[in-house]
Amino acid sequence: MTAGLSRAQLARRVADDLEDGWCVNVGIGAPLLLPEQPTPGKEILYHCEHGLLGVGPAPAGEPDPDVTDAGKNPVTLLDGAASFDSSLSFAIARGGRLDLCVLGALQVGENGDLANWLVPGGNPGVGGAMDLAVGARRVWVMMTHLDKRGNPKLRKRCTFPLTGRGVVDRVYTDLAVFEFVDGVLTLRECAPGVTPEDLVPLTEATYRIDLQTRGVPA
Amino acid sequence: MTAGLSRAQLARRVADDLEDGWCVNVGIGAPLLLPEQPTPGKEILYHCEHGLLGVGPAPAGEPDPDVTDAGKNPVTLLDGAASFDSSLSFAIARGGRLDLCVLGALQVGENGDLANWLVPGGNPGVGGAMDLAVGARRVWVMMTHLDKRGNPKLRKRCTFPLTGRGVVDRVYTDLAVFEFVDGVLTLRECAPGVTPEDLVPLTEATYRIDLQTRGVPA
Amino acid sequence: MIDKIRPDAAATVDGVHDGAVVAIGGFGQAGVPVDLIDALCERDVRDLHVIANNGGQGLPGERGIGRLLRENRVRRFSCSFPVNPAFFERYFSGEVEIELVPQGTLAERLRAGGAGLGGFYTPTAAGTLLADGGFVVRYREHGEPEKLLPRKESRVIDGRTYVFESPLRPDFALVKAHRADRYGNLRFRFGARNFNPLAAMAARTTIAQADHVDHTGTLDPDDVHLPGPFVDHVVATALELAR
Amino acid sequence: MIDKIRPDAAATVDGVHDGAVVAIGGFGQAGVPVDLIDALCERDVRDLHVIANNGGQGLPGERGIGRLLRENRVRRFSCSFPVNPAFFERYFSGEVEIELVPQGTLAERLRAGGAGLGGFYTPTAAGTLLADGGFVVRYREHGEPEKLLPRKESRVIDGRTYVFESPLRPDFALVKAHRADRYGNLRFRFGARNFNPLAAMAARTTIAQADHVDHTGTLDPDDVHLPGPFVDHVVATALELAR
Repeated sequence: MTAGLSRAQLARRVADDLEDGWCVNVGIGAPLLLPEQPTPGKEILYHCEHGLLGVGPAPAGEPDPDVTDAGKNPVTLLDGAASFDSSLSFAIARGGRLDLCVLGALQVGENGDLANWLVPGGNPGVGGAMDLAVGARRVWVMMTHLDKRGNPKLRKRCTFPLTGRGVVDRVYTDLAVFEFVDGVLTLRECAPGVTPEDLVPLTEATYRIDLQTRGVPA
Repeated sequence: MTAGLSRAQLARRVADDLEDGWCVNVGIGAPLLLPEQPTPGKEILYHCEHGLLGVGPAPAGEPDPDVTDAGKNPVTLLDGAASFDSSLSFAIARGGRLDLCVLGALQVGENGDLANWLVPGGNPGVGGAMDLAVGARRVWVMMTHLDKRGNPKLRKRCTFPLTGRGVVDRVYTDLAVFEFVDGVLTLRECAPGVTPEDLVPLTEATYRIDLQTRGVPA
Repeated sequence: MIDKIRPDAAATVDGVHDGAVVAIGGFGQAGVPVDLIDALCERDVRDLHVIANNGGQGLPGERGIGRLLRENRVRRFSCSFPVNPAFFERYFSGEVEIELVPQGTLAERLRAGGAGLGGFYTPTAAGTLLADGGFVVRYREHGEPEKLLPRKESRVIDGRTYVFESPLRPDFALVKAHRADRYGNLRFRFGARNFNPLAAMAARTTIAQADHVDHTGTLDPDDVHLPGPFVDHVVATALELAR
Repeated sequence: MIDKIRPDAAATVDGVHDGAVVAIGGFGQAGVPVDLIDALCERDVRDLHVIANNGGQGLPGERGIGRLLRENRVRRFSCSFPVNPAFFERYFSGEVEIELVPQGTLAERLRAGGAGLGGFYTPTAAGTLLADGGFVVRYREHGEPEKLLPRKESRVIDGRTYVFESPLRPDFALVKAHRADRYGNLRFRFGARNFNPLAAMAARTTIAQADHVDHTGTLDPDDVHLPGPFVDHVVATALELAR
């Protein structure tokens, strides 16, 4: 099966669901593509964990070494931007002032558990993911549907060390959109060219199907 | 006995013992007279608990309502001044970055206990005294030797509710200077016209006498 | 588009209900959101649990906390320095309950609430009436103690005694800033900062009055003292409206 | 007279001893005190316990934390994101011990140390390997685990599980500021602020390098991001010296 969204298309798809005025943290990996997406008619304040708010796309000209995203890539500061130290930055997160955080994931459990910081035996590095996962009002995951070896990342239970328990609200993959509805993992949408049947062998987690019709932006 | 220092003379006496470069919190009451004292050759950074550092004497002209000391009196901001919120202000105090705080007192025990926030049955109000008492590197008390009813304020044990236990390092009264030397209350100096014998009936606390000769400034 | 600027103080305090927990910034006269407090009084809100450092003595026209107390809108007052006859009268007659908190602990409890922490240990007040318990929280009508502060949990860490303190999460914060922009970014002036950023962080809904409200421009990112996500509504103070 | 400005970086790090606990500011390339770290390496200091968010990958010339790791000056590394081959190599071969701390917890532990608190409860990491214990703190030479993280104390507060975290009190902090004055008042620039003020607050002795050091004037009080009492020594970075 070759259908499915590219990374940029996935970012576009997630950006489409953001709401005007939201304060949104973007974690390392694919979520860092979000500030690159235009959101006409909606003003989004992007938050970077180390202490920046109001972050925009990569600069057209000379990058400023003091203005980077959480992945250390050069970005820009937009209207309304603010800078602060890392303790205030995580106060914003744990204190419930983030409307959303978008994180990458290694695995998501059908119980909403998130694993995104350690492949057993691999190189450890947790960053701010655990703070964001427990603090933000909503946690959306943006990930490939399968891992590099072709294993499903949506699992009955995560087998990798957890980032947070029962924290995930939605999962956007290259193949589909899932949402936890009253705690139950629910398939909401398939990517263009993908059918619910296609997902069955690619998804270990149990889920309900309750599709919402909405156009995927071009 | 009519000898003894006025409030201004007492402030002068305390100011004389400050060391160049010290960061000094001044509590409400008599300690607020300290920033009025010139300290030639010594630069003192006065800290006010609500969030100011580098406070100087009352302004000659129009007062600025946003620049007050802990007693809400108008002051000025000197070179090197900084403003910050109250949590950072008390981080300076509890974090050990105050070289000294100077507090008023109702009673001081011979064990170094300090009582300065409540006369039993009276109006309560603790302010920042408890934080300052436990946090500053040194705690000096500035008080009258006797209370309004003529009772000694230097006691065997405080009878009023405590501000902090064993926190006092020195006591400057209108009649004498005491210091805790290896935990033992020690008379260091008598005010002009006061003899050690004069102090005996005016002091309930037990103390050693180990006078240091130093001139009291005019 | 993000625009937190509201036309008048009344529009900002509209949601504050009877019985709400309200944190209010200010120290002495500096940084007290007097216009917001006036608006609250005009809405006739009652039974408030007010969290504020001072009793509000000395403000011109006895505005500020003093007005809330005088008009009997406060059932519980969390503070460090409630010095104001309007308070003491009501405290000793049992009309108002007090939670007396050392100033640094009050600041830190608000910050802990704002930072989503579950509590912290502070050396402040260890071995005193405010930690060992017994302080009179509420009197009966006739001046006998009705409710005493219970003993607080304490713990010895590295040989020193610390007291456990819990976070404060007020329903609302009323704060005063010097400058604000439409994102709710705030900047304070000198000693008027004090508890304002902390109250704003702690509250579920934060209402700010500012001397200067920039409707089009924004603050420089490095000049922001408190970022917009902690602020829900901004109104210009009478000062600016008058110009 | 207060004057914390020192002539060169070497003069500021003179007191840092072998085995010291050193907190270092910076996130990625932003706000890393590279000149101070170079001065430390030139003093040949060893066996450091370094507290810093990142592993220091990507700095030009592999300066910063990467240099300390590469030159084997670190025995223990407290961090959230140690991504750097120079670190992982030494971690898996048992040369360096890790204390892996979620980023927000690391920030808060430094702040708690600086604020004189005894510890705090955070919801972060509850129910994970970093709180329940078992994470490998140190390997043996041959790649078997030698030391595991013990289970952390936790507590249910209002129905939610929180983990107890203790304050960090490093011997020294190395920080990078944008502007500094002779009082040690610091101002940072955009994302270069990050852990710098927190490291400075926490340490017993704080050493700052600044791009712009004002020898005569001072910062405006409201422009100070970190007040001077938290800073002991200030030196101009090579940037300024070069001009």
